Amino acid sequence: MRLPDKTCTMEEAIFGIRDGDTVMIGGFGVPGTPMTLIRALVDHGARDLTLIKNDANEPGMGIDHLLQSGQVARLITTHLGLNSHAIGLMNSGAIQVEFNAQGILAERIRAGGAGLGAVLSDIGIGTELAAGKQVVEMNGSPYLVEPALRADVALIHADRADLFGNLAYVGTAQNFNPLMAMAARRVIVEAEAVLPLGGIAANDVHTPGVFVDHVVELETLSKEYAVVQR
Amino acid sequence: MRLPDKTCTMEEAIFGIRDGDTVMIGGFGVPGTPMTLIRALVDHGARDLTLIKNDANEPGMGIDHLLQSGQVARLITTHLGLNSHAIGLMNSGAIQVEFNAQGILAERIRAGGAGLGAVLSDIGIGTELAAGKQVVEMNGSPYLVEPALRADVALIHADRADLFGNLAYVGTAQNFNPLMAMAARRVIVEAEAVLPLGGIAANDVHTPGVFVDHVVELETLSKEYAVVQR
Amino acid sequence: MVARAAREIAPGMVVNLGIGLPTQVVNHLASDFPVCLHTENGLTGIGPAKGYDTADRNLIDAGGAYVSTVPGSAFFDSATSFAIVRSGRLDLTMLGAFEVSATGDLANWKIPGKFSPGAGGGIELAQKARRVVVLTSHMDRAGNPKLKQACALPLTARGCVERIFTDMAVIDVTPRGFALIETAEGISTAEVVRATGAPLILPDAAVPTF
Amino acid sequence: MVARAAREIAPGMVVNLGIGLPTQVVNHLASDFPVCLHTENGLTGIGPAKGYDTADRNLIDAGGAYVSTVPGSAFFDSATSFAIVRSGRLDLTMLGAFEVSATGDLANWKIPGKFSPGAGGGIELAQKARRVVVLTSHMDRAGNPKLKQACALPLTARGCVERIFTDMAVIDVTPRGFALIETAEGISTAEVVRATGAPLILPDAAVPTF
Repeated sequence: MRLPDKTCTMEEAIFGIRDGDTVMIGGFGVPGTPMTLIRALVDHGARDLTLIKNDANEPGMGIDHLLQSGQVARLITTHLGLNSHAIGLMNSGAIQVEFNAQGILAERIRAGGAGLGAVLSDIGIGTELAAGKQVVEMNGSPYLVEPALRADVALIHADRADLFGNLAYVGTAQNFNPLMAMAARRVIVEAEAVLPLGGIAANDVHTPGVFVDHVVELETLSKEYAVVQR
Repeated sequence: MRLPDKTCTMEEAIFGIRDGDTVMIGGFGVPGTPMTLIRALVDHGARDLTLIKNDANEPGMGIDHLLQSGQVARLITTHLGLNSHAIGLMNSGAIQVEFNAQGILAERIRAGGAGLGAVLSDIGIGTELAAGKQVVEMNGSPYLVEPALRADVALIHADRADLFGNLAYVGTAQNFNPLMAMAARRVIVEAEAVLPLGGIAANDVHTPGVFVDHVVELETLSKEYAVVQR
Repeated sequence: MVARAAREIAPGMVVNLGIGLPTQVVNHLASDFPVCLHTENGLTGIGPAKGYDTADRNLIDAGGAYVSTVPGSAFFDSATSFAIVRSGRLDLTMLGAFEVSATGDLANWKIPGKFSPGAGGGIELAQKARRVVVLTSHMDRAGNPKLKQACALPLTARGCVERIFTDMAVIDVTPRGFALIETAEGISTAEVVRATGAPLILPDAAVPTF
Repeated sequence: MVARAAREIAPGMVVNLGIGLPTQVVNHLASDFPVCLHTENGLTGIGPAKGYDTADRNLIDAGGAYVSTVPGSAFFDSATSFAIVRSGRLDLTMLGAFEVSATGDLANWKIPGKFSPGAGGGIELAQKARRVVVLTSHMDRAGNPKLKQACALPLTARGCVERIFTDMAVIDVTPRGFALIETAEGISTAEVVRATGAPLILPDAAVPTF
């Protein structure tokens, strides 16, 4: 037995994203944001997208390109504080925004990736974040039902991938990537390096390749990946 | 800032386990089973324990010592197939056994470690495993409420620990250890090697040390850790 | 029958082979066949079995057998392992059976009063793998059919089984019940019909053998 | 006040310092002080801040500032990061505030119609850290008290705040309401009472200063 090869070109990877798709995009700030896959999705042009991403990056960077190009109908996120452009689109009604507590967004995505229906949590009970949510009593205490999130596509940034799609991340670039890499029907990875099978030791794999469908090696790292001077 | 040192002796680590405690114990078969901590718990003598463990090991090995010594009142598990002694105790009513689907046991423990109330799952719907479980309707479909599990103490086996309690596992010895290491009020680790701070690279840590309370270095590996010839 | 079942594995699949007969399927895969074998105790990329003399004490499959890795193997915890199963990343699982019903119900974990060691990971494999096939003897030790109109034993999962490989035949579970696909060399259709505890849909043409 | 707040950190604690004023607390900890700093984007063991010239592009805190590691740091994903918070492994968090009520309610994430960028990780920090303290100016820019009988703004979490550090005072939230613990050097008790929007329980003895 040998493990299958999942490497492909950027065009093959991004092909097949459709208008109306739900797209998970890794990253917390710059680290872990798949800047190149995002640019490819802009070039691809799919519209009416629902994005699931921790934050909206900053104006002129990351998913802001998708907001600028008008491809986004809806954004499920935790915080837009660094992107005034995104807040403007939200306030004008040009995009619909759903805010989640950050760890609850993480758990909803993970639940999708784990084939669960939902998690029950007490986070936000007694605040406006609980408004409209289904409540379940368990042992006499109320819990909010936080439904699992799945996506049609996940765009993932990894430090290293092997041919099978085993992934390793570095630093705080991990964040939502390992969770989203479990939770989409099709998982597309951009990796700073693609290694032969065995190039990532079995004990050091962060995301097992079984979750991954396509691996694209980054030839260059654009300026967007670099340290941001504010 | 420096990270605190959590190393201690076996006696200090095991001290304070009480009659009636719920104790999670890592391992799937031999790999990852904290054989030395289990022996220390036998010597300690706490009784009326509820154990949470994937399996009951084999007769004369691992948690079978705690069953033999009569310290166990209740066992939450997935499979006892390799321990006829445990099955005998169950059938005679000497211990109470609760079976869980294996991945659901994993998720219930993880939910405890993640501070959630429960997960909703469709596993076992339409079978006798669903009997007596709370059902929640979500988007017109029924889900079983699988309540989070937490414990007073978790006994964990790691390949390596650093002084702060960051852990790394090898091979299939990972199994339930990383989950249980999140889900107990007091987490006790036996490690085959204890390294200085920084001895496990930050990107290679499987269990962050914040979850861990006590680290004990194993001086020798008893015969129970070795390859089992059947 | 094990060799025949091995042909069920298509290139590129992620496969979990249950304890017992299914484990032997691996012996019928070529060394360069592109497949990812999963074991629920936390490994993708199972390599050949190991003897006691060369075994790694930390490297077993879910049945407790000593195994090896291949280039590109990955280890993970039990939550991740079943996330693979429940989220639909398992293309195929091969399981043993006590009983299979004509609607694809599977009973393979409990015989009340006799055998109840717990279901382990079997429930999730049966319920969530994209394709569930069963490898089993056609009849139990007492000579009773294992393929029945309805299961008498507690179910592992409902309506999950798509195909059954036995020592006598390959049988599909269809919307109209069991359908005979192939017979073992030397076994007649009539013998399979007699050994099956529910009606069997027969093909119009001759039945292929394996 | 930041230096005073830093004394709130006991040896061995796991601490999350919120964005803004709390981040500065780290500058008042000795280099050998035993503490574990957590940031919710996936790091335990935050080291000193980094300038742009020496920064690692993959190493930021939750506020987007470039940071470093210490020996024993660990990286993890966002689910694990909030598992630490929600399961009670965070001994202390220091947060900013728009308003704090006399019952410990905290509002720090939304001003309807004006400011609503989302709560990020703030809800879980406020609701689940074992001890929540607030660092804030005593009054807002318009000169209105931030410490009030009840919050007017949407809440981050109810009854979570135990202690408040301001430029004027250290105030505890007690079952009977706000209690003055210390005043800043040069600030009188009367001034604190006037600047606080709810009754203030005064100590019987002289009020210590910081």
